[in-house]
Amino acid sequence: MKKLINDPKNVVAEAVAGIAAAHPDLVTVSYDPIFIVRKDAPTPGKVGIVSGGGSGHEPLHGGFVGSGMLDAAVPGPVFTSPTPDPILAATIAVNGGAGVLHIVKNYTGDVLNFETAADLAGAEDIDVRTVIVDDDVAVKDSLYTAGRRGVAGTVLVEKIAGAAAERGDDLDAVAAVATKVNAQTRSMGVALTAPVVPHAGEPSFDLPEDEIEIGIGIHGEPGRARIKLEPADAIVDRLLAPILEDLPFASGDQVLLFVNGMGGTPQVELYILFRRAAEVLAEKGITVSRTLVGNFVTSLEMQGASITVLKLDDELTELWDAPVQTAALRWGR
Amino acid sequence: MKKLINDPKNVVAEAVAGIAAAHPDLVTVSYDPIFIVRKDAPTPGKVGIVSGGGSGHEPLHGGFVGSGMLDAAVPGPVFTSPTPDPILAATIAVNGGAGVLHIVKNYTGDVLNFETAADLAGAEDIDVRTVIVDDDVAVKDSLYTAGRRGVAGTVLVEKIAGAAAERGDDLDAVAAVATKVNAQTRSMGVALTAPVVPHAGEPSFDLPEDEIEIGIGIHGEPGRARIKLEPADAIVDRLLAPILEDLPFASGDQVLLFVNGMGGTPQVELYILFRRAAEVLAEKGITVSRTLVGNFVTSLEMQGASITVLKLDDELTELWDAPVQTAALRWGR
Amino acid sequence: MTLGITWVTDWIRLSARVIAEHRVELITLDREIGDGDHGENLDRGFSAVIVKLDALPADALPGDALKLVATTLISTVGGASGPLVGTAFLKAAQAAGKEAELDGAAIVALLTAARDGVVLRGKAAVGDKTMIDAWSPAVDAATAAEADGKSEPEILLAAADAAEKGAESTEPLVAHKGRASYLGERAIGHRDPGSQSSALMLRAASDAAQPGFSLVESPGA
Amino acid sequence: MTLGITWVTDWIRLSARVIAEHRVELITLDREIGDGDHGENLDRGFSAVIVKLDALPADALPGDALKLVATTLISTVGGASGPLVGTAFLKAAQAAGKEAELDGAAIVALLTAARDGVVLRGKAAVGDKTMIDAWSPAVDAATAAEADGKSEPEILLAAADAAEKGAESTEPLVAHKGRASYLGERAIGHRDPGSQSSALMLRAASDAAQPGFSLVESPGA
Ligand SMILES: Nc1ncnc2c1ncn2[C@@H]1O[C@H](COP(=O)(O)OP(=O)(O)O)[C@@H](O)[C@H]1O
Ligand SMILES: Nc1ncnc2c1ncn2[C@@H]1O[C@H](COP(=O)(O)OP(=O)(O)O)[C@@H](O)[C@H]1O
Ligand SMILES: [Mg+2]
Ligand SMILES: [Mg+2]
Ligand SMILES: [Mg+2]
Ligand SMILES: [Mg+2]
Repeated sequence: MKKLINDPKNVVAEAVAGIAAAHPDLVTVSYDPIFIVRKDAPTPGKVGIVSGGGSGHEPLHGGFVGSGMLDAAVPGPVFTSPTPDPILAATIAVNGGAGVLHIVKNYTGDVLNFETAADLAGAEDIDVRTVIVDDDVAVKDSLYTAGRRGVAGTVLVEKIAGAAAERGDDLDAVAAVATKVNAQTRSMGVALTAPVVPHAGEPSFDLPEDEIEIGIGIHGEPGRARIKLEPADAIVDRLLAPILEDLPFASGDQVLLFVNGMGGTPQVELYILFRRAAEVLAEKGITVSRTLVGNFVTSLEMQGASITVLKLDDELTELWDAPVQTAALRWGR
Repeated sequence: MKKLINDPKNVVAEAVAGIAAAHPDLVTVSYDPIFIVRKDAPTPGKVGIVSGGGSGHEPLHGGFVGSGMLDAAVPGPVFTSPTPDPILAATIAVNGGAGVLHIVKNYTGDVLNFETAADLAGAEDIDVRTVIVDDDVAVKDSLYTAGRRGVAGTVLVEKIAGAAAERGDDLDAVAAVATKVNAQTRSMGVALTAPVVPHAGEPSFDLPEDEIEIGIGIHGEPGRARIKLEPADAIVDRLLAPILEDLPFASGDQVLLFVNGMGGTPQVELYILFRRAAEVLAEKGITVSRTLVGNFVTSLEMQGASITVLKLDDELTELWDAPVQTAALRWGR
Repeated sequence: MTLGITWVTDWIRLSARVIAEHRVELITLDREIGDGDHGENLDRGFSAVIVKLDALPADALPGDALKLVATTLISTVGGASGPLVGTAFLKAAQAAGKEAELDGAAIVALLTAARDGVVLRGKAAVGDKTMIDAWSPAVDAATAAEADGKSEPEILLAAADAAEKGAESTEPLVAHKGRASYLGERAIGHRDPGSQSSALMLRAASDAAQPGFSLVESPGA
Repeated sequence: MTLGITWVTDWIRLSARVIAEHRVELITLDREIGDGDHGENLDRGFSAVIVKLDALPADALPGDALKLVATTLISTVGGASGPLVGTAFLKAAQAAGKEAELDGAAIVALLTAARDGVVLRGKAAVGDKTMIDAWSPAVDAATAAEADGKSEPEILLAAADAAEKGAESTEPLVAHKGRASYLGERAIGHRDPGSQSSALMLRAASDAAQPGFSLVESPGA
């Protein structure tokens, strides 16, 4: 394992210090407990939005702190949910009196730790609402699983909820729009290699030189199925089919198409995937009216990608287009 | 070698098609010959700016086409300079009557092919000026080398020259500011792994599990020296020392600090490097007044990073801050 | 022979040591069907516990020590196991109440409360391939041993043996909770890391209770 | 025995074949001290040349064919070798002029013009570890052979032999031009890929000129 790190125990603290040094115009950082907060937090009267989860998925979530998106991000250790303490501290820091929305990816650890923090925040008279993101169609949502995972769709939920909060929606409304985005978003991913967690020092799973994992998570969990490497177009078809079937997406739909890199895949490859995905959607009469391509929800240096489709309506489109000023997503003014 | 591609011969054409599908608001694409051009090109009366080079460095250059930066990007095959034909075609496409600036990274192939294209454009009465970027301090600029390479500093030259052209500077002035940025920029990089070129199918060089290459290029060339893996802070010190010494940078300087990922390095690591680099500059009395962190000039899936320092003055700072609307760099309006 | 604060602090210190020793094993188990952090998570938590334990007042009760473990784990472990193992210790602390000495019935009550706390938080049942597969048989075995009039060390030994078997029993299962549930059939053949760490902690509880136990040369090491 | 259009087109076709056959070898050489694309670059260029060659009019002159190679390589190869090898063929075409048959002196002039063109574009001298290290000895050997009154096939054979030795001679050198110059001392011990491909092309020129040469069973293959 080769990494550009110092002591593996200091990875998150040092990275957060780097974020503070790199984006002083956008964020302020708390080191004990660790969280990243909008420079001007709290915004009086605005619903605060907090997200978080294990580190190793950057720019998620710290790269999305700023005007029009998150008020705070709480990075746990690599691939490990943060504990309630920093979540509570971040929640207090961003509470501008209009309550706080927790956006939580659906993993047992994240859900339980955010739940505890929300209880503790409630005890301090902060109104907290929680929206769970579970967009990954690779996982069956049944009694016999922990439910679907939250993956790349989280970015879309955070952006759109952030825009709703920024325009002054109240806590119920912001939670409602976040819930709607999650309900209309589906994702699925593929991995060509496994990530290497700094404290583990070896790849999270072993994958032969000619095989890939389909239906991968973002924490180095193996996927749902292991298959032989295929051409990019065939892989896109495999990822898109369950996505489109699940919602279901239909001819005439307007969608946001998001091709997300898992960290170690070159951008040329992401665009090759995007090309095919757009082609398939066009064939089905689905209009790609908004797009996103890049490394937004990563799994350290894992090679791979995920495809996310969000069914848009006028409200979601308007909120997507609204200005956002964060380290990793930025447009408008 | 595992890659999310179809036929290796189609990598560039398919990626460019993906760029067209993903960014229809920003760019238009020509397929024969291949180049990417601003949607509204040419802009009458504005100096056109064209850059290009081998593919595999994305988002360089296609991700920087748009208002406030490049008018066109010409991607060659992976790691191979484009031929004069597409460069000429792009030059013609962006000529709004005020002439065209070619921004060329200093590699023999890039220089020769752009030179031929410039000659051919001259024959068509287009006024072309060329600025060669050579910011890599790993390579000695002497009679006995092809001179310094152009690496991550290219982004800074393209951004600032683009802003100058956008505000209406004439060709001489745009060329002059581009030359100035290059003169005030120094970079150096490190690689932990080698990239795998699609047509080659194996890593560009072999690097043992405990060694790294210092002074790396962006085409999978081995570096200047191979050393044992060190902690991130020690590596930053190694990269920064020759950069600071070379210009030289001195106490009291205002600089832009740019930590660039080579494609396969997780963002946490880039921020760990940034943290240390900012610390070292602060110790030396150098003020980091502008920052950039991320994968901007990559070498496919290579793990590694480079550090770039640009000495700022008021003009350069103002041009850096000016609005830019491209796929990969975006702020202001 | 009832068990008091010495047993509790020995149990905690021994757990910390055993978790540290099995850190890589737990990471490896979690790599196979999870995300490879379980050993790191618990080791981080117990390292923090050990530091805090030194500051425990001399007159602390078993419940105080268990509560300290609970709050420290909750605020340092994170992940799924932080809140779950934390809750186990929190409920155990509540069950211990203000007692200075715990007899067999109290120990059974303590283990039962711990198990029930995890079930309440995590909603897992036996057979879901989680730490409950270690905790539940341990509680059952302890209950039976106590009903049979066994001594406190014997009760804890029965619990530890049952927890170990319980951890083993997760190997052929498909997981229905936690990260391993994403894997479906692919989880079969792998032991659940949380059941393994729970078995280690319950073994530490038993070892620390055996006559003649000394932390310096721990029989579990 | 002068050489005409058949020699030129045989030379080109044989070059294309030999480059394709040595594609991986040239990539490997370039991986070691460059960026691993030289074989791919030239193969892409010569594949395009072969397609265009089929459209060459029946009455084409050597200069026409050489110019076609030049423009096609320039517009399809890219990298450093595209403009350089393209220029070599462009200057060779100009040297061939409107002649239908080339005698020894014309062949020497052609090779000299090619070499000088590369020097003009690339500014490399002998010993800089570039394709010039193949071209220059080839020109010198051809010049000497012609002065000795050797036949055209003999002149080209001398050039090919010298080019091969020249390519070999790059191995112990530090590079002063091109990508390998970034490596400093680390380039020592590796053959320059461009000198190797140039030697292959000059060998093809010679093979195609030998009496009895037929493309179907090429002696160089
Ligand atoms: N709902 C649940 N109920 C009980 N135990 C659970 C539950 N979910 C997960 N676990 C336990 O937690 C263990 C994983 O802990 P850990 O790896 O530290 O957290 P994470 O899964 O967040 O990475 C699993 O092996 C399992 O025993
Ligand atoms: N200035 C130069 N003069 C002559 N030959 C050169 C020069 N620079 C490079 N070359 C030749 O070009 C070869 C590399 O070609 P190629 O790999 O196709 O291009 P690139 O270096 O752009 O990847 C080198 O091996 C060398 O022989
Ligand atoms: Mg975890
Ligand atoms: Mg090249
Ligand atoms: Mg885990
Ligand atoms: Mg090359």
